[in-house]
Amino acid sequence: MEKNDVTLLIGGEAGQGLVTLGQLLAKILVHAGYSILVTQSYQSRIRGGHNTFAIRVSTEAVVAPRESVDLLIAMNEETVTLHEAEVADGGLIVADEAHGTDTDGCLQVPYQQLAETRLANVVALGVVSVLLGLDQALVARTLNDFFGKKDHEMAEKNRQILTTALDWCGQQPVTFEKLPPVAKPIQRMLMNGNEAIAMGALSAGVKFCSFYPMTPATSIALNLTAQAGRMGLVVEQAEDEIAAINMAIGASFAGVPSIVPTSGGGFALMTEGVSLAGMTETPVLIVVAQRPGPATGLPTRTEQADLELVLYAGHGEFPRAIYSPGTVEECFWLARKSVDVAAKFQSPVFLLTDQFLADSSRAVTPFDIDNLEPIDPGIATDASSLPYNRYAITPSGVSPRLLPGMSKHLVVADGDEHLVDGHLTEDLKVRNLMVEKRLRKEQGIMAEVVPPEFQGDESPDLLLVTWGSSKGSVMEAAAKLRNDSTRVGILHFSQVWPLVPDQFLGYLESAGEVVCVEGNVYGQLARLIRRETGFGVHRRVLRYDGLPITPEYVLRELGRA
Amino acid sequence: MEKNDVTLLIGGEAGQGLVTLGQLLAKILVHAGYSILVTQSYQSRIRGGHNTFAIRVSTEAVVAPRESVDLLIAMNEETVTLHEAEVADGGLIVADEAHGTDTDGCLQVPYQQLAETRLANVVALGVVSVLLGLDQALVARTLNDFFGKKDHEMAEKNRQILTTALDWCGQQPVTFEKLPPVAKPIQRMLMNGNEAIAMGALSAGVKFCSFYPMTPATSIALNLTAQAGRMGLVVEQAEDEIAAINMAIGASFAGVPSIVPTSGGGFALMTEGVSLAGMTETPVLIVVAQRPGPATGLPTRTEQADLELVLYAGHGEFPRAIYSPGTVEECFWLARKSVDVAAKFQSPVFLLTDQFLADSSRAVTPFDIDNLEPIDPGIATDASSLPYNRYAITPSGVSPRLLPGMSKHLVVADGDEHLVDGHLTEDLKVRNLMVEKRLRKEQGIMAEVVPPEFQGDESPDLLLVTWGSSKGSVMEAAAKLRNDSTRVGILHFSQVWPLVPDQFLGYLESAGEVVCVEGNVYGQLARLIRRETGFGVHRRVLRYDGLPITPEYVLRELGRA
Amino acid sequence: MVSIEDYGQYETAWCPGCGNFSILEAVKQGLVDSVIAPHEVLVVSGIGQAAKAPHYLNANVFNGLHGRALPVATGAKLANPDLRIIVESGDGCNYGEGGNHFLAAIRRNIDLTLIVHNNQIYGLTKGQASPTSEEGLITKAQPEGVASLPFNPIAVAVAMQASFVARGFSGKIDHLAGLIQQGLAHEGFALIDVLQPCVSFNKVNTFAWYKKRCYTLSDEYDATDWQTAMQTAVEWGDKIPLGIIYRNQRASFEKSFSVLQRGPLVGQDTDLGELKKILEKFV
Amino acid sequence: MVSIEDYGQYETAWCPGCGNFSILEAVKQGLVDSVIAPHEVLVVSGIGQAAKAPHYLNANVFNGLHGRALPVATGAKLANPDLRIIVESGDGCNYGEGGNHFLAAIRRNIDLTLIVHNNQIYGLTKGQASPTSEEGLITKAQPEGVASLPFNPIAVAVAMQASFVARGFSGKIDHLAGLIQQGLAHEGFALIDVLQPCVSFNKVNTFAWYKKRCYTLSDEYDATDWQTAMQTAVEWGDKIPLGIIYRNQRASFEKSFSVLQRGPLVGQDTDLGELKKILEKFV
Ligand SMILES: Cc1ncc(C[n+]2csc(CCOP(=O)(O)OP(=O)(O)O)c2C)c(N)n1
Ligand SMILES: Cc1ncc(C[n+]2csc(CCOP(=O)(O)OP(=O)(O)O)c2C)c(N)n1
Ligand code: SF4
Ligand code: SF4
Ligand SMILES: [Mg+2]
Ligand SMILES: [Mg+2]
Repeated sequence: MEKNDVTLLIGGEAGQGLVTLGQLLAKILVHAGYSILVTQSYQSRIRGGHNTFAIRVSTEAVVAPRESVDLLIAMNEETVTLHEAEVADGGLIVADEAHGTDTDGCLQVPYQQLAETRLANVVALGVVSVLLGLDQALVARTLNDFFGKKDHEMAEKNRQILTTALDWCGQQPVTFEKLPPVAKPIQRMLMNGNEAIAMGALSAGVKFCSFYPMTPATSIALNLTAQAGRMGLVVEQAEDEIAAINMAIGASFAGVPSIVPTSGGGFALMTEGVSLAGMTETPVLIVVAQRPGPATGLPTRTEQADLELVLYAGHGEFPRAIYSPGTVEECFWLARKSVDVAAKFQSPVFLLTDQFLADSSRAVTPFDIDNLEPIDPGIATDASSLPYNRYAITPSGVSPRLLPGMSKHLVVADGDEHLVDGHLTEDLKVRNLMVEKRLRKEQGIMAEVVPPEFQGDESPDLLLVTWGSSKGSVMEAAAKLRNDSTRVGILHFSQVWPLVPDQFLGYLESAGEVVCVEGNVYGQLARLIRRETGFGVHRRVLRYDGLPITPEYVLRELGRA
Repeated sequence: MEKNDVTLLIGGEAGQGLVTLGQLLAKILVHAGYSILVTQSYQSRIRGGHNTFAIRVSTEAVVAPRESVDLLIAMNEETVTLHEAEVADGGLIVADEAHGTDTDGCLQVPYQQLAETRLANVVALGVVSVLLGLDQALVARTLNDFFGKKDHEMAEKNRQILTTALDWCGQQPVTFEKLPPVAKPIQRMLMNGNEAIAMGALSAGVKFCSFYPMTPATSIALNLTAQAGRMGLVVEQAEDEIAAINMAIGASFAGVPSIVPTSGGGFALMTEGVSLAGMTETPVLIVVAQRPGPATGLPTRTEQADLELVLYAGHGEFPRAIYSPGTVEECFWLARKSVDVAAKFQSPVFLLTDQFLADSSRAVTPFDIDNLEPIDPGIATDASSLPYNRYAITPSGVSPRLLPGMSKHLVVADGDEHLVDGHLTEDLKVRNLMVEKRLRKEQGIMAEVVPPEFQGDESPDLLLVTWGSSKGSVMEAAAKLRNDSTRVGILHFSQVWPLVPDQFLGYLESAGEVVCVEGNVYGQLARLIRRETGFGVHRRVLRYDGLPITPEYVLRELGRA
Repeated sequence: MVSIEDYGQYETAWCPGCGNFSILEAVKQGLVDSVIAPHEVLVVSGIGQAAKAPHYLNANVFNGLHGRALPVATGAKLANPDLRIIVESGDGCNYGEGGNHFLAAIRRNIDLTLIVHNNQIYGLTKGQASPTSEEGLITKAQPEGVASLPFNPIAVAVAMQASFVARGFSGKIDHLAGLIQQGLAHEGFALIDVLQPCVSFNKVNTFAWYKKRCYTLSDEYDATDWQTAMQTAVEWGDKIPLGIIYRNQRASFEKSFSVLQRGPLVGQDTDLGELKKILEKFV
Repeated sequence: MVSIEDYGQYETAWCPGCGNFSILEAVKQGLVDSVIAPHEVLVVSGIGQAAKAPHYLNANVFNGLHGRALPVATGAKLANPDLRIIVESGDGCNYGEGGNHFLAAIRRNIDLTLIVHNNQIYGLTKGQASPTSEEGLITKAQPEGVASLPFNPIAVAVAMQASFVARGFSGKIDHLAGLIQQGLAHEGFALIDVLQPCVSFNKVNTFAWYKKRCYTLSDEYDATDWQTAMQTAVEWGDKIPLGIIYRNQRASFEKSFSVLQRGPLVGQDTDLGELKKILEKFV
C-alpha cells in the first residue's frame, strides 16, 4: 500500500545535525522527482534547545506545510514527548531504543550499536529511506556528493554506516506506507526563499550588497557572497544597518544596482536612509525578512507584521513599491522585478519575505535564464540637456540619470530640497515642483503593479484574501473548503503597494464573505485595503504566535476544521 | 481712525537683530493687552539670507496668520522687493531712506543718522510703536528690561536711541491707522509652542530629557535645560538620536518620566527604540516637531507630513497614542496629558508639532497651576504578587510597575518576547498571551482619547476637517465662509491616534461636503479616517511648500477667495 | 552578607564549553566580593549570546537592543545614581553596532562597569566577523578573509584617557572576578574587555590560543602612567597582557549635574510652586 | 591642466569671517595641485555648515544625511574605485552622529580623503557642544559646562593605526592645501582634521586662539614612528601640532576584493551564462 502525501518531521537539539539530515532527504526526494515543502523551526541558540525540520512530500504539487506528522524522526527523547500527539493514524515514530515509546507505532533504532553518536543522523537517513522506499543508490550517491568533496575518509565511513542502517532497517517488521515512485522524474531545483531572492537579484544585475547580519535575512547576503567571485559582486558587512543602507545608496549613486537585506529591527534603523533614497532618487532594493517583534521579539520565528512599517518608513513623502512573494518562484521573479522597478523609477523598492519562506526549501522548476528579458539599468549614456540636470523636471517625474565620473558631466545629488541641478535650495516654488515631480513617479509605478492573483470560483460564497508567504496554506484551505461544496475564491497579493483598486475591488464586492488571512495581529493588509478602497473585509484570520499559517489553522479559525 | 487687525512683518538678514525686534514688539503688544500671533520664517543659515518675523495683532482673539501686510518693516532692500506686493491698501512700508521706494506708502527712515547700524532695530522699534500708537513708557520699560540686566551701558544707549527715534517719528507726516487701545489689559503670557510643550512636560513631572539637536525641536530641550536647576531635571545631549531614545527608556525604566524631542530625520533613527519601548512597556514621550522632508528637505520650514511615520514607527505591533496640538495652549495641556497616558499605559506616546507652531509666540492666558490634577506616575509601591512579575497578565493589559533598586523586588525588562517575570522565552503560547496583553492596553488608551473638536453649524454644507497646527487658519477660513452665508463646520483632531469613529463619524456623515485640510501631499489624516471608518472625504486642501496653512490659502484652494 | 547563591543558578542557552559560563561565574563572584545584593544592581545588556548573561543572574535586568545597552544604562544611572550598574554584552554589540556609544561612554566617564564578552566573532548570528576578528579570518561572510584591521578597544580607550581600562580572560575566573570587583569599586566608567573562546564559531582564537598568550601584568606595572599604558594597550599577538592596563582619577559624569547633588531624580517630586514662578517670567 | 577656476566660485550661506571659506579654498588648491579635474572627483558630505562646502565646488557631489557621509562614500568607492573621493563635513557629523562610521573607515582603510571642518561646535544648529568642544565650554545646551572629555580624533586614529593622520588649520591655507594634496595622493584612508574658527558660536577657540597655539611639525618629525605619533597626537593646549602626524603603508580596502581587480563594478555586465551554471548546483 502507498501514501502520496507524507509529512516527516525531524526533531532534536541544535548541533545534532538534523538540518544536514533534512537537507539530504530533501535533495534525495527532489532528485527522485517528488514535490516537497520544508518548514524549519529553530531557536535563538547555537547548541541544544529543540529544533525541527519538517518535509512534506508528494508526487502532486505541495504548496503548504501540514500540521500532522506521518513520520516522526526523533533525535532525542524530548522530540517524542513534544510531537507524539501530532503523529497521524498509520504514522510512525523513529526513535532511539533508549527514548522510543514501546508500541508498534514506534520503530526503535539501536543508534549506539549502528554508529557513533555524531553520525546518528546518517543512520536515520538510512532508516527513513527504507521506510519511504527510496532508491538506495540515489541515497548513497547524494550522501557521497555531500561529504565526498570535503573529506574522503568521512565519506567512506558514512557509506558504511548507511549500508548498515539500510540492512538493519530492511530486516525490521515495520509497516509504513511507502511513497508511490515517480515514473519519469522531471528535473527540479531544491531552493528556499532566500536563495531564490539572491538568484533573482543576481539575474537582474545586482552587483553590490551591504548588510549587517540579522536572522532571517543573513542567508541572502551569504548566498550572494558565495557567488561574488563568479558574478562580479561586492558584498560588504557593514558596521551597522545605517551604514549598510547608506553604502548601498552610495554604490547605487555610482551606478551599481544594490541590495540591502535585513529584518524588522535592522530595517527600523535604515528608515532615515530610505528617506534619503527617496529624496536623492537613488534606486535601492531593500529586502525585509520578517520575524516577530516588537524589538527582538522571537528572532528565529516567522510573522507578517512589517507591512505598515515598510509602507511608511522614512520621514517625508515619496513613492515606493513593495513586493510580497508567496512562493520560492515568486521570490526569484519579484526580486528581479524589484531591481528593475527601482532602476526605472529611481526609488527605493522593498521585498517583504519572512522566516518561514526564507528557510522553506521546495522543489522548483528551473528558471528559463536563456529567455530573460534584459533589465534596463535606467542610465542615460549622455546628458539630454546641458548643463546636465540630475533632477530635470519631466512629465513622468523620472529624470535622465548620468553617473559621476563616467562622463565630463557633473552629477549632483542632494538630500536637501534641491534645484534641477541638484544643488540645495530654499526656493519654495521649486519645492512644490520637486515634490510633484517625485510624486508623479507613482503613476509609472502603478502602471507596473503586479495584479493580485485570483483563483477559484467566480463570485464565491467565501473569498480568502492574503499576501506573501501565506499563499500556499490559503490555497490548500480553499481547496478543502471547496470539497465541502462551498464556492471559494482566493486573492493573493504579491505586491502590497501601490494598490490598484480596479485590479481587485470587483472580486471583493462580488464575494459573499471576504476574509483576510495574515500573519499579524492588526490585519495590516485588511486595513490598507479599506484605506484605499473603502471596502472593509468581513472577517480576519490572524496568526501571531511565530508559526507559519497552515491550512489547518485557517480551517480551524473559520470553524470549518 | 483706527484699525483693529494689523499684521506687521519685519524682514531682513539673519544677524540683523530682527528676531530681537520682533520679540520686543510682541512682548509690548501683549503687555498692552492685545492678542497676537507670531509667524517666523528663516533659512538654514546663521548669517545673511532672508528671514521674516510677522506679528498679527488685534484686540480680538487672533487665531491664525494673515498673508497681507499692513506694516512692512524692511531692515534691508531685499525685503522691500520681496514683500512690497503683500502690502495691503492703507499699508505702510518702513524702510531705510537708502532702500525705500519713494512713495507716500513708504516711510523713509534715516537709520544711519539716528543710530549705529547694529542698533537699527531699536530705531525701528521706536518708529513702529509711534505708528501703532503704543504707550511709550511701556516701550521704554520693556526695552530696558530686555537689556538692563545684562548691560547697563547698553541699556542707556538703547534708551537714547529709542527717544531719538520716537521724536523723529513723531514729527513725520505719516498717516497710519493706530491700534485701538485696550482699556483694561488682562494679564497674558507671551509663549510659543515649544515653550508650552516644555512647560506642560515640567508640570507633568518630566525629570529627564535626552536629545540630539535638530530644528525645530531643539528649543524644547533648551527650554527644559534652562529650568533644569529649578525643576530638578537632567537634560542630556546625546551622541546621536539612537542614544537619545535609549537613554530616555533607561531613565524611564529607572522611574523618571522622560521626554525626547526631535524632528523627522532624527525620529526615523529612533524607531527601533520606539519598538523597544513598546515591547518593554516603558513609558516615554517623544515629541516630533515636523519639518518638510524627505531627508533633510527644508530644515527650517514647516509641514505636517510625519503622521504616518509616527503611527507606524517601530517594527512589530504595539499600542500608542499620538497628540497633535492646534494651539499654544493645547501644546501645554497635551504635553501634560501625554506624560500621563504614557505612564498609565506604560507605552510610548507621541506629540506632533511643527516649525510653525513651535516658533509661533502668542498671547496666552496663564495656566491655572494651582488647580492641576495630580498625575499618577503609575508606579506601584510594592509587588502585588510575589515573586514580582513585571509583565503580570492583567485584564487591562497594564501590569503593576515596580522600579529597580527601589525595593527588594527584582525588576526584569526584556525586548525579547518574555515570561511574566521578564525573562526571555520562546514559548509560543506565552507569546500569544503577551501580544494580547500588550494589545489590551489599547482599550484603555481609547477610553482616554481627546475627542476631535467640532465648531460651527450643525450638519453644515461644508465641513473642514483638520489636525494639529492648521487649526486656527481653518477656523478663520470657516468664519469667512460663514459670512458668505454658507453653513460651515470645522472638526479639529488634537489627537490623531487612536481614532474613535463614534466621536466624529456622525459629523462627517451629516455634512454636505467634507474637505480635509492638511500640510502634506498625501492627505494623511484623510486616508487614516477612511481606513478607520470607511468614510472617504470628498476633497483635500493640501499644502507642502514649507509654509503654514493660512486662511487665505484655504479659501483660494476652495475657490472661495 | 551577600553569597554567590543569592545570584542564582540557571539553565543557559549557551554551548557546552563556551567561555560565557566562566564570565558569568566571575560576574557573580565580583558582585559578591563587592558586597552588592541582587536588588542593588541593574544589569543591562544588548543582544547576542553574551547579552543573554543577565537572564542567568538573579538581579534587576534590562535586556535591550543590539548595540544599545550603554545608552540605556546611562539613562538609568542619571535617573538613579544609587543603582550599581553593570553592562554586559558582546564585542559586536559594543564595538560594532554600538561603537558610537562606546566612545560617548568613555568621554562621559559615566559610573558603570562595562564587561565585554569579546569572542572576536558574531556568535548568535552564526559566525560572521566582528570588529575584533583577526585580519584574514575566513568566515562565510568573509570568504576572502577579514580585510579590516581589528578594533583594539583597549588602545582606543587608553588613547581617549578612559578612567579604568582592563582586560580579562574567561580562562582566569578569579583574576577576572578581581577586575570586576575593582571595576565596580571604581568611580566612573570601567571597561573590562574579556577574551572569551567561542567553541562553535571561532576556531582561531581558541581557549588554548588565549591560554598560550595571556599573561597578567606584574604588580610593578604602573597603570597610572599613560605612556606605558599606551604601549601595553597595543601589545597583541604572542603575548597578551591581562589586568588593569590604565586608570586615572576623574569625576564621574553624574557628578557634573548639580541637580543630582540633591539625590536621585527618581523619588524627587515636582515643585509646582517653582513652575508657577517660572511661568510668571512669560507674563 | 586643471585650474582653480575649474572648481568655480559660488555664493555661500556661511557667515562672514568663517573658517570654512579658507578650507574651501584649500580644497580647490589641493585638487588643482593633484591635477584632478572636476568630473574625476566625487565630494560627499553630511549635514551641517561644513557639509554645505560641496555645493560651492564645481564637482560631482552627493550631499547626504547628517553623520552618514562616510558610508555613502565607501559604497561609491567600492562601486567605482576609479572615483577620487573626498568626504567633507563637520566635527559633529563625523565624530558625533557618525562616530561609528569614523571607526569603521579607519579599520577598512578605504581609499578616500576625509576633511573634517572641526570648529569644536555644532554650528548649523546654533551652538551646542560638539564631541570636540573643550571641557567646561558653556552653551545654551550645556549651561553647567561640557562635562565630557573632548574627543581627540587624531589620538584615536593613531591608536587605531590609521594609515594617514593629519591636522590642518584654516588659518594656514597653503599648508592645508598641501595636506589635502598629500591626502589625495595617499592610497588608503586619509584623515585631515582641520581646526576652523566659528565666529558665530565658538567664542573660545577663536582664530587668535588657534593662531597662538598652532605650530607646524618640523621636517625632522618622523610620522612613521608610531610612538612619537601617539605622543604628538595628544599634544593639545598651549601648543597644537599641525601636519602629517602619523602615516603607514597598508593596502587600501578596495584591493581586498578580488572582483575589483577586474576593474570597477560599474560598467561590468551580468554574466547570465555563469548564473545558469550556478543555478545548476541547485538541481
Ligand atoms: C539592530 C540589530 N541588528 C542585528 C541584529 C542581529 N544580531 C543579533 S546578535 C548579533 C551579533 C552578536 O555578536 P556579539 O555582540 O559579539 O555577541 P555574541 O553572540 O558573539 O556573544 C547580531 C548581528 C539584531 N538583533 N539587531
Ligand atoms: C539625523 C539628524 N540629526 C540632527 C540633525 C540636525 N543637525 C544638522 S547639522 C547638525 C550639527 C552640525 O554640526 P557639525 O557637524 O559640527 O557642522 P557645523 O555646522 O559645525 O559645520 C545637526 C545636529 C540632522 N540634520 N539630522
Ligand atoms: S556560539 Fe560561541 S559564544 Fe555563543 S554560546 Fe556558543 S560558544 Fe558561546
Ligand atoms: S555658524 Fe560658524 S561655522 Fe557656521 S558659517 Fe557661521 S561661522 Fe562658520
Ligand atoms: Mg561576539
Ligand atoms: Mg562643527
